Amino acid sequence: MNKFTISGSPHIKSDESTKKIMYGVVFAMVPAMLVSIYFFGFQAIRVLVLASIASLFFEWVIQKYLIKGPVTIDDGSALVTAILLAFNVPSNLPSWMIIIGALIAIGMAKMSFGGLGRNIFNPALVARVFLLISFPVQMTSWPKPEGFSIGLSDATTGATPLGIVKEGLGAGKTMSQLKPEIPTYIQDLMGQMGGSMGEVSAIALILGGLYMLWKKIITWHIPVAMLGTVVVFTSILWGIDSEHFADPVFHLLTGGMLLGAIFMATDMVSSPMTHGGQIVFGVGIGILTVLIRVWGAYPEGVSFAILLMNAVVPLINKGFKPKRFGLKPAVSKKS
Amino acid sequence: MGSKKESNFLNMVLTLSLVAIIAALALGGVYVVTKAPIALAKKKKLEAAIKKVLPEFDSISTKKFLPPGGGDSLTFYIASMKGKTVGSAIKTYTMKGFGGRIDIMVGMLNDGTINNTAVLSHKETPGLGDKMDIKKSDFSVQFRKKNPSSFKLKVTKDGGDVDAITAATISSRAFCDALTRAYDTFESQQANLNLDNK
Amino acid sequence: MEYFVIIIGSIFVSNIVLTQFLGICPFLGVSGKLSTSIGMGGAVLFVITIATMFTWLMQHYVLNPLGLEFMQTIVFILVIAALVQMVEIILKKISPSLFQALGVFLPLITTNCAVLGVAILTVQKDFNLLEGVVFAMSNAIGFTLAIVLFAGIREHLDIMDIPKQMKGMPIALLTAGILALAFMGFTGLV
Amino acid sequence: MNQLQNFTKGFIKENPVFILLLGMCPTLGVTTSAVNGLGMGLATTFVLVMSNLAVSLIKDFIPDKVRIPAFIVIIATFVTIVELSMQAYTPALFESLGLFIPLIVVNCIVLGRAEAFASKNNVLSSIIDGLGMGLGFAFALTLLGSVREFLGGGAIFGLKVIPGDLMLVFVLAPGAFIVLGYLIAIINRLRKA
Repeated sequence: MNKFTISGSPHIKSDESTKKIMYGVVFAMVPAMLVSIYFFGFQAIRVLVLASIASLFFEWVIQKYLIKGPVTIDDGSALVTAILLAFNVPSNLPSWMIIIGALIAIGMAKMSFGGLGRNIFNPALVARVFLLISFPVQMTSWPKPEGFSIGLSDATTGATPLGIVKEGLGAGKTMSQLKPEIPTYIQDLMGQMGGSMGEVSAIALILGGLYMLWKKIITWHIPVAMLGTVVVFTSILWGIDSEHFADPVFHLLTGGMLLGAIFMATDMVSSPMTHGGQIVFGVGIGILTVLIRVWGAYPEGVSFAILLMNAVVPLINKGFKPKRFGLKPAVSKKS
Repeated sequence: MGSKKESNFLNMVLTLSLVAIIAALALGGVYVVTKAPIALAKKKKLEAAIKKVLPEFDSISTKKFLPPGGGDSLTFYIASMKGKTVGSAIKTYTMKGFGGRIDIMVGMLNDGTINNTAVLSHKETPGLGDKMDIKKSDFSVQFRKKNPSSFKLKVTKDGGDVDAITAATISSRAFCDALTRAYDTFESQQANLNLDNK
Repeated sequence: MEYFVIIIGSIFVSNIVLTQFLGICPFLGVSGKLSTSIGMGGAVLFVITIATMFTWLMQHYVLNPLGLEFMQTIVFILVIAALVQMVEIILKKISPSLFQALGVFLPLITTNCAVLGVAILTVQKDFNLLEGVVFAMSNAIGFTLAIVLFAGIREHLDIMDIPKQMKGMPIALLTAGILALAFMGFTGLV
Repeated sequence: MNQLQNFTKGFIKENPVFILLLGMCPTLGVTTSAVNGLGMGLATTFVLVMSNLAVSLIKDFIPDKVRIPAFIVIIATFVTIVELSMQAYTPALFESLGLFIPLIVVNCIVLGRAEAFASKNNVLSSIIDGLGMGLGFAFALTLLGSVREFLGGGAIFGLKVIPGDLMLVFVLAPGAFIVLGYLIAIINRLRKA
């Protein structure tokens, strides 16, 4: 084993820098957290707390008793996964399902691969897709954001804007007929729309993204490539037929688009190493997202698209590896 | 014995032919033996589906009609009791299922009222779309004794009278589509069905 | 449009490996390295297309007219086995370079259930000859896509420190599972 | 090796699925329920035993060069016999196993045992080997089917243990890979202990 000379991304040199980055991400998620608590009330706190406790607990148990290695639950990575998981589910999801989600994210998607830095797929997204396919009813009953409430009783539920458009177009309606049913762009920006906890407010997410850019936790390449592709692709469709395709602004502001572009596609473990690779990665996510949103059976495609492109990352990294002088472009000179 | 046969050309051809002949004979034998039971099993399945969707009958005649909207022809099993028609079991289909084609047997009384339905084959998602099967949920019960002339074969979301399966609107729509195809064909072929309407 | 549905459907929506579970053995066995997986994909593409063509002709011009449909399995496997042999011999003569690239994979293909599976599915789905060939090629492309993606991931996993209980087959299966999860996003695309 | 060891090796020590990692397509494809897994396992067992028997009987008459084609014909014959019989007598199971019944013919276990064992051993040993391997395969498929059926629908062998659906993903394609992956990991660990 020459694991000391070759290792996958990210090339983290010390625990301290991991910690700094991870807690930076947590801090960047605070605005979105506050918005979700404001709109979904006590339920949002329940989901956030439960996801965090469960994720940290599973990480601790697995590191201590199954892998029998050092316990690193204080490096913040499990907390980031937990908050992202909470952001990706409806606020009224039953507690036991949140715990299952945490087990899948930490136990299956992260620890089975050996822990932080080795996972191929974004843990929170694996858990989200797992939950979506396992519990389709509960994962698609979105409580309406109605301002802070202390109650734990079921809030009224409604569809997400994407769901309304997909259903409506599927039933043969046109975009102008659907206009009154979907929220205005101002509401999208603030967060007054049905959806997963963390994805509702565009402003809060953008604030977090700007903070991470400023702190150099992320670079602009992936989000800009991804969002740019979505804008171009949907503009073309919208330009061809504005009655049967939603406009680009709608696509940008609704669903998990911004949450995915800013916080999940940029996850440095499961994204490409070079900037060139990151742009290819972002463009791929953008194209797949629009394909699934417009023609697929699921109204939202961001999480599927990111997972699919996660699988392509090893190939992208190969293609964009800085070539060493004199090395033939042969493919199989490993091990 | 003990040592293997040499691999010369004659040997190889002979052995292979012999093996092939024995295999063919064995297969032919098994085919003859199982032919009748296989036909019976298929007939039983079809009969069970027809029985499920229609009132009691003693004889059946089969006819095929093209649906007015185009597409493959539908098979009508027109059932009668003591010389009087009691209804038709229509083998209908839809291509609009989540997993593609769905085949459904619909029993229609002489006035077009749906007596009962039975899903013959589908590839819908387990736990969601497969709830159209009576074994999985009561979804299909709502169609019993409803006449499509007054009961709109559309899900409530599209302005119809059908309560869709939770989180499986596509499958529910497909189910309605298959039933509509059967009903439309039934209506358009009234003259050729020779039903005892009175 | 018809062909478009067949192509997208077989490559993405019901990917032969990740949703139909055909060709799992080479998918897990030959996906250790990127170069071999590409070679395997090419060989499968080649054989599946020819095999489907021949078995389709057998079915429609020999088995159906003679009422021998029940002999389908035995006839198809013999056609495939013979074809693989022939392809091997012909390739060796005509194109030694192609033979070098695909040769080692050819014997493995006889027992690749994707080949027999696609041949049978083509008959079951009532495709005409051209549709059948398009269907076969798309499935082979779907197979290649899955195995190449997977080989990339496995080369990457090789240099990772995987927990020892998960090393080898378990982590490969788990990765395939998550990949299958991601492919579910394509549901309903056509 | 005595016959008892010969019989039991297929269950644990050389289990075709968990240890030898053969026959993965039907293993993943049909195990949406315990009954399907068991049905597929038994069908494969029949083919294994019969083809092992036939191969060991005629092994001395077959020239080496046409060995494999002859084996394939023999196996395909028994597969077709299973196909026809299931269609006649267990039509429901035949339908739910679908494509994977004819595909027994390309199951590496069957040809593998014919080539590696039956063509070198006497009739009795070959039958016992086929039986042991087949039942080991059936055991693995039933176990996998039970786990998936339970996690996915809260039932075992069709009997509801927990009301309602559990995690649907386990009866779908991804669940097959995930459950088998973890089962093999657990078995690897148990073997080392």
